[in-house]
Amino acid sequence: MANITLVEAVSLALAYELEHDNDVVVLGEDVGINGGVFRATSGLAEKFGEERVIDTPLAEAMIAGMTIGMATQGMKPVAEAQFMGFIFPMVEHIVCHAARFRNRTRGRLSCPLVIRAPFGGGIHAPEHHSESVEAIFAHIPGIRVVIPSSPSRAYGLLLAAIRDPDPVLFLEPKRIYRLHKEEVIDDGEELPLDMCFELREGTDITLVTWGSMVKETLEAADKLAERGISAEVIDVATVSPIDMDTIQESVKKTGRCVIIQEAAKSCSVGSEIAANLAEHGLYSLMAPVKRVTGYDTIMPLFKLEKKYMPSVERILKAVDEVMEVS
Amino acid sequence: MANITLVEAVSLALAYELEHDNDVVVLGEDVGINGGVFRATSGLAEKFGEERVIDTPLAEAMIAGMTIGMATQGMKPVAEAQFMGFIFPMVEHIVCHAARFRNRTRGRLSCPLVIRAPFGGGIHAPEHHSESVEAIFAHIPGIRVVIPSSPSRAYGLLLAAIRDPDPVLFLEPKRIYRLHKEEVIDDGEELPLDMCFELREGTDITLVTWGSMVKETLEAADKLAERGISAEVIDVATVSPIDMDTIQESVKKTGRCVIIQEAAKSCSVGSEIAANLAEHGLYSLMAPVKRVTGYDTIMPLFKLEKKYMPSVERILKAVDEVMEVS
Amino acid sequence: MTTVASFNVEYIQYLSPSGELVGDEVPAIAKDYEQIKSLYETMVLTRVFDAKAISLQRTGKLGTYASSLGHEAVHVGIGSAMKYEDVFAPMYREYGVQFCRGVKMSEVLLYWGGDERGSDFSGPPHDFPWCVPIATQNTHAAGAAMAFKLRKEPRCAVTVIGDGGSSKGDFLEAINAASAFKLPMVMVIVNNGWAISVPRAKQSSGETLAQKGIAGGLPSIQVDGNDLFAVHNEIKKALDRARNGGGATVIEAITYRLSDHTTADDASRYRPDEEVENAKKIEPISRIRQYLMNNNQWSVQQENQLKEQCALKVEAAVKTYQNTPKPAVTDMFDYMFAELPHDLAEQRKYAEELEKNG
Amino acid sequence: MTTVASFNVEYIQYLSPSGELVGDEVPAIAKDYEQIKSLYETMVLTRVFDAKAISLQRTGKLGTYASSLGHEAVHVGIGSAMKYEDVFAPMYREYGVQFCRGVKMSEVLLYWGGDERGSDFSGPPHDFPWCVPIATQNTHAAGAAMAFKLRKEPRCAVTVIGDGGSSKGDFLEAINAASAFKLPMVMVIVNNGWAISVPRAKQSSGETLAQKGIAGGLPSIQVDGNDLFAVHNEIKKALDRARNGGGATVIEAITYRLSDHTTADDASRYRPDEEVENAKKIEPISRIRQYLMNNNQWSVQQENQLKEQCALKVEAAVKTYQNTPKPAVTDMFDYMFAELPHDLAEQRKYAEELEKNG
Ligand SMILES: Cc1ncc(C[n+]2csc(CCOP(=O)(O)OP(=O)(O)O)c2C)c(N)n1
Ligand SMILES: Cc1ncc(C[n+]2csc(CCOP(=O)(O)OP(=O)(O)O)c2C)c(N)n1
Ligand SMILES: [Mg+2]
Ligand SMILES: [Mg+2]
Repeated sequence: MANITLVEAVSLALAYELEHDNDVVVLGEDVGINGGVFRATSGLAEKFGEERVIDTPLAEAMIAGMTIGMATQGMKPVAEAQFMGFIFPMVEHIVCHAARFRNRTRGRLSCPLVIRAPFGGGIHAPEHHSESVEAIFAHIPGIRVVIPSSPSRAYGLLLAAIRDPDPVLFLEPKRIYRLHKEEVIDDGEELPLDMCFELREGTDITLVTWGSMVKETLEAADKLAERGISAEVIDVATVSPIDMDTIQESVKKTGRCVIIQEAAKSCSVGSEIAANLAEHGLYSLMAPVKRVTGYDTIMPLFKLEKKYMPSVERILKAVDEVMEVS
Repeated sequence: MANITLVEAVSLALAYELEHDNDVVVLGEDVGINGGVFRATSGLAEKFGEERVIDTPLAEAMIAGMTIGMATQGMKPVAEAQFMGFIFPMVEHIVCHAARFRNRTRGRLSCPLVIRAPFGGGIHAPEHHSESVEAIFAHIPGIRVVIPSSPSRAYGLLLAAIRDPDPVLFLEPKRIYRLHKEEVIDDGEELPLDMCFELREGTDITLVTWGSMVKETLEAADKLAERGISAEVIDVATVSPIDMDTIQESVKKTGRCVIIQEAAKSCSVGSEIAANLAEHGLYSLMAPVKRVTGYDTIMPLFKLEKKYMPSVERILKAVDEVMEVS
Repeated sequence: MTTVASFNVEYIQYLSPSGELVGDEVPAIAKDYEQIKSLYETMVLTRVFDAKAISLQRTGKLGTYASSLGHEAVHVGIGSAMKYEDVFAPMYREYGVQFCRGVKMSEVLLYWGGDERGSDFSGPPHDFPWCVPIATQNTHAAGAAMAFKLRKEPRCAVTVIGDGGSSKGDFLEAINAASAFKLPMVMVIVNNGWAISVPRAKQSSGETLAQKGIAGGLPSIQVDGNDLFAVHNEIKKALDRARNGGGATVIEAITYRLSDHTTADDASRYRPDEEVENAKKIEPISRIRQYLMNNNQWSVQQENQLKEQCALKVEAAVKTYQNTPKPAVTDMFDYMFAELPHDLAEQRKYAEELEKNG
Repeated sequence: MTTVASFNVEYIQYLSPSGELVGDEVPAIAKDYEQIKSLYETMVLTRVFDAKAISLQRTGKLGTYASSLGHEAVHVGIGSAMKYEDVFAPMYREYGVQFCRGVKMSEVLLYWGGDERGSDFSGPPHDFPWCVPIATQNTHAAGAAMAFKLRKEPRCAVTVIGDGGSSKGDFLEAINAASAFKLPMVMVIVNNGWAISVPRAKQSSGETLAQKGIAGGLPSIQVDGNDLFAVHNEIKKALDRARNGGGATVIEAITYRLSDHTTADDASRYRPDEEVENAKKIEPISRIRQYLMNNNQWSVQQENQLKEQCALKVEAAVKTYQNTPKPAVTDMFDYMFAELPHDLAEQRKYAEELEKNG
């Protein structure tokens, strides 16, 4: 039992699986002796050796392609994209192969692999280090997309991702990598890959979010509580597949829904959730759905990044608008 | 004035711009003497020479990167991705550069380029030749995504795309490349890049679609008319940015909406349209929105592709469900 | 100015177009007539199959098909040099390799007939299926080779790429990976002169394509790809080296695409007839037959028998293909994940009901 | 077996670490003391700037910054060999090149200070801005070179890549493009030994990185990247050749990253101190000073004056940077498209009102 941060929980889960499953290897740029640029693989190369924790040449398509090749031959590789902004050279391999080998070969070959990537803004990073493009992958059939938002969920979901017989994109909200510590029991217990987490019960409105925006959303819920508004907060966690049942149930109860995401608005995960409500939750809705999102602009360099990202204030404003309707 | 097919309209627009603007060049795999695998560039190399219509080595990232490089230096390149299934190696360049140079340099450099790609299924093509992943690009800020669905719209929209000072992804619905002929006046008149086309007026329900699904949707509208149901049919045409005003107006009138797309369902263009209705059209809606889409599965090889793609029957079934509600 | 590195690219040919041994060295295979005959039979079978597949396509009984006409020596040369436990990562036209490895003709037809079950084939279960996104198979092969290396298994990955595909980053990154990790791997560039309508000369002004391997410091050679002996022998040497920890090799096999790119292509639009006529004169099958005949190992009668047998086998394969029951609609869903997620289960149900009522 | 192609990689150095001319050939620049002095001044300015930028970052006045310490000869060597009308496609640390081309220090600071306006810089308006996605700049340069070639302009594209980046497909595809289209282009591999924590040896087991150019049949050489004369002279030669239709060149410049990768990195985690100490002994600035002094072209007094001038210039740049007014919220929207689409206009309005009321 240890009090650890989200990024430490990532390391812990990796260490657990490296220890218990010889087929697991970790690979990527700087994941070895440097322990990853965020220290997510810190200490692993020392402990498990350079054949289990592999520094690769700088070539993301190659990393993805080799990861797939290894996975089809029975290994369980966990690759790292150093930042989500550098995942794009992997897209062809993820879309055309990782997501397809099982289907293409009618189950003969499969891709039990994980691609990890830190994502999101808010840490004053340089260009291309703050992207949130989970929607691109959530649109792609055949790959799971998982986003933890606390140390214990990071631990349990990453274990499940590694053990899952199919490819999982595991996106780590780097802004909250070290936000707070939580007790995590290193018992190898995994969490389900197809379930929302209800972080807070409420009756007046449902706030749906994931990743680092869970922080602002919970803060907004606190503020709302002060004003007598009871907000239910749902961490989607598995943005593909989305556990819409839990969200629909909640909206049935509250009649109102605000969706909060850092990513750009159009054709996003938030769009899917809102669309689903328009299809299946229309009679629950007492007010229009609202989305609080990043703008449909390029994530700005850091002087303006705070203006881009949804704030507590923006969430409250949206809630106010939705609550006004009766 | 000529009676031509959609793919001929593409050639015609390319020829027009090659003729009238020396900065325009066409490049890609097999676009030269072969005239493209669908003959979209047929005759252009002969007419304009190999320096204007350029066969490239087989490397899509290179094609995209060079296209961007040329565009920043004042040319207006029109690149071809041979099939949308092969656009993935271009994604890094499209997302990180084509979409960003203007913003990144505060207007100093820009990317007046077009990337054309035939897309969609239904032609009994091999694996990876039938993808519809417009949503990936519609999610990306900084790039327009345009999809014509008739010869005259192909001509006018492609001209506009080439002349537009910003990057445009121009997706050609190959299943209807040769579906029917239309009179197209080769007068260099462009069509707007931010407007839906209302293909059919109606009062009972709004059918929203784009690309080759316009065919099935119009057929469904005919069938509905026989049954006394008056369907308005909207061709979105510019899936980024989407002209939501026209769609909202229509739904305000009809109170009902079915969205039809060939692409997979989750986090798609259809999701965005439905989400927008949940946000801004709730009070217009007399029934839940319905999406008729490809499944969230891999586009199957051709023995099953028809089962994957929305059919007239599926559209009618959805309309029936929506009309039932009163 | 000091020279810090020097490289040569050698060209290897043992058997001339007229079926004569050339050069001083005689590879072991040249004296193993039983093996030659067996490989010759596979080459002929591949060609008979190919012609049949094209005619099936022309009569609407098959989808687009990529012919292997003219590639029989490269393909059978590779397939015959590999061991079962090695892994093969193909592009889309290497039936000759696959027939050597146990893939059935009916499975090839199923694949091009638009049925995923073709890729659940009878070849080694670890072999990769056909790969359409060009060059991606090369890093998959590197990954497989990495798995073998990490598990200390004496296995190799063999992969192919076309002259066109050799321009794509994935191939070049795979060379680099093979170099960086010293992978047990053989990469064969099947240079057949054309990438659909784009001639080899437009892909690169490099003297050879083999020299792309020099980028990673890999042994890089050219072979006459219409010479079964050269292909078989050099692949075998490269595999032996790889199996013994010597790392990867790049082999450019020079051959010619005697057919259209696929049945959807019309090469006469862009390719001079004379070029094809000249290429026919150096095609790979007749020189083996000639060699066997020169050495009194083959007769006209045997040749006729073989042709007949091949036709029968191909007919049987076509029958199996045509008698394969249609795939079920639910197949679309059932292989997406090991366990069907909730949302897909709903979509599956909808599709199933649609099918029942439709 | 016939040899069908042969290649050598040569290594070029004119000035030894101790400031002596070595070898038989003496490049023109070695006798042009005025130019040497001017370039030396830029090298020193770059280094003074670099130290200041790091200290700004340490005190919270700048974001993450990528140091150029130790790269001054490569960078100034490139910048001084180029013409204004040529185009430069950098990665992220080539300030020395950019200072030669008119980019201001305050603009570099703006960029790393998190402000897009840094990329709307005073260098040639056709130059590319900093490029973070590794190696993508290489095909942009190829595209620019293609534009020059098509328009028959006597201009060249120059681009750089790191030892790490030389593994990525884009670089390799750019080499191939340069080869296929015979582009007026120079590609410089700045091999500084490390890609963050990954040493050069892990990128490839190839003897050199220059040999990656052989893949495309391009002239490919190695130079001492700490030798200003070698870099300047070889780039100039390559540019002349390119301008005269001779196509592209690949030049590997061997230098050393004396600093951490960026201010976000701690190289002591993975890199032995001795290696850095040894590298300091062959760093690029002192050997030029020594050369000038050996030839009675430079004095201690001049050196002190230069240091002072540099400090003043850097201070002035920092002031300009710090006095730059904040960007407006609406800047996020206003450069997305030449004309703001309807939906973005709405989002802009929302952001603007939020700002007013917030
Ligand atoms: C990434 C990608 N781009 C484009 C295509 C379309 N395409 C299929 S085959 C081919 C030409 C391949 O030529 P080559 O590599 O020489 O192999 P060959 O077909 O001659 O055996 C092209 C462009 C593809 N399949 N994948
Ligand atoms: C495509 C991509 N992948 C990863 C990164 C993260 N990253 C930034 S610099 C760097 C190392 C670059 O090393 P090298 O090419 O040797 O250049 P150097 O920094 O040493 O000058 C990495 C991995 C990136 N910027 N882009
Ligand atoms: Mg070829
Ligand atoms: Mg480096």
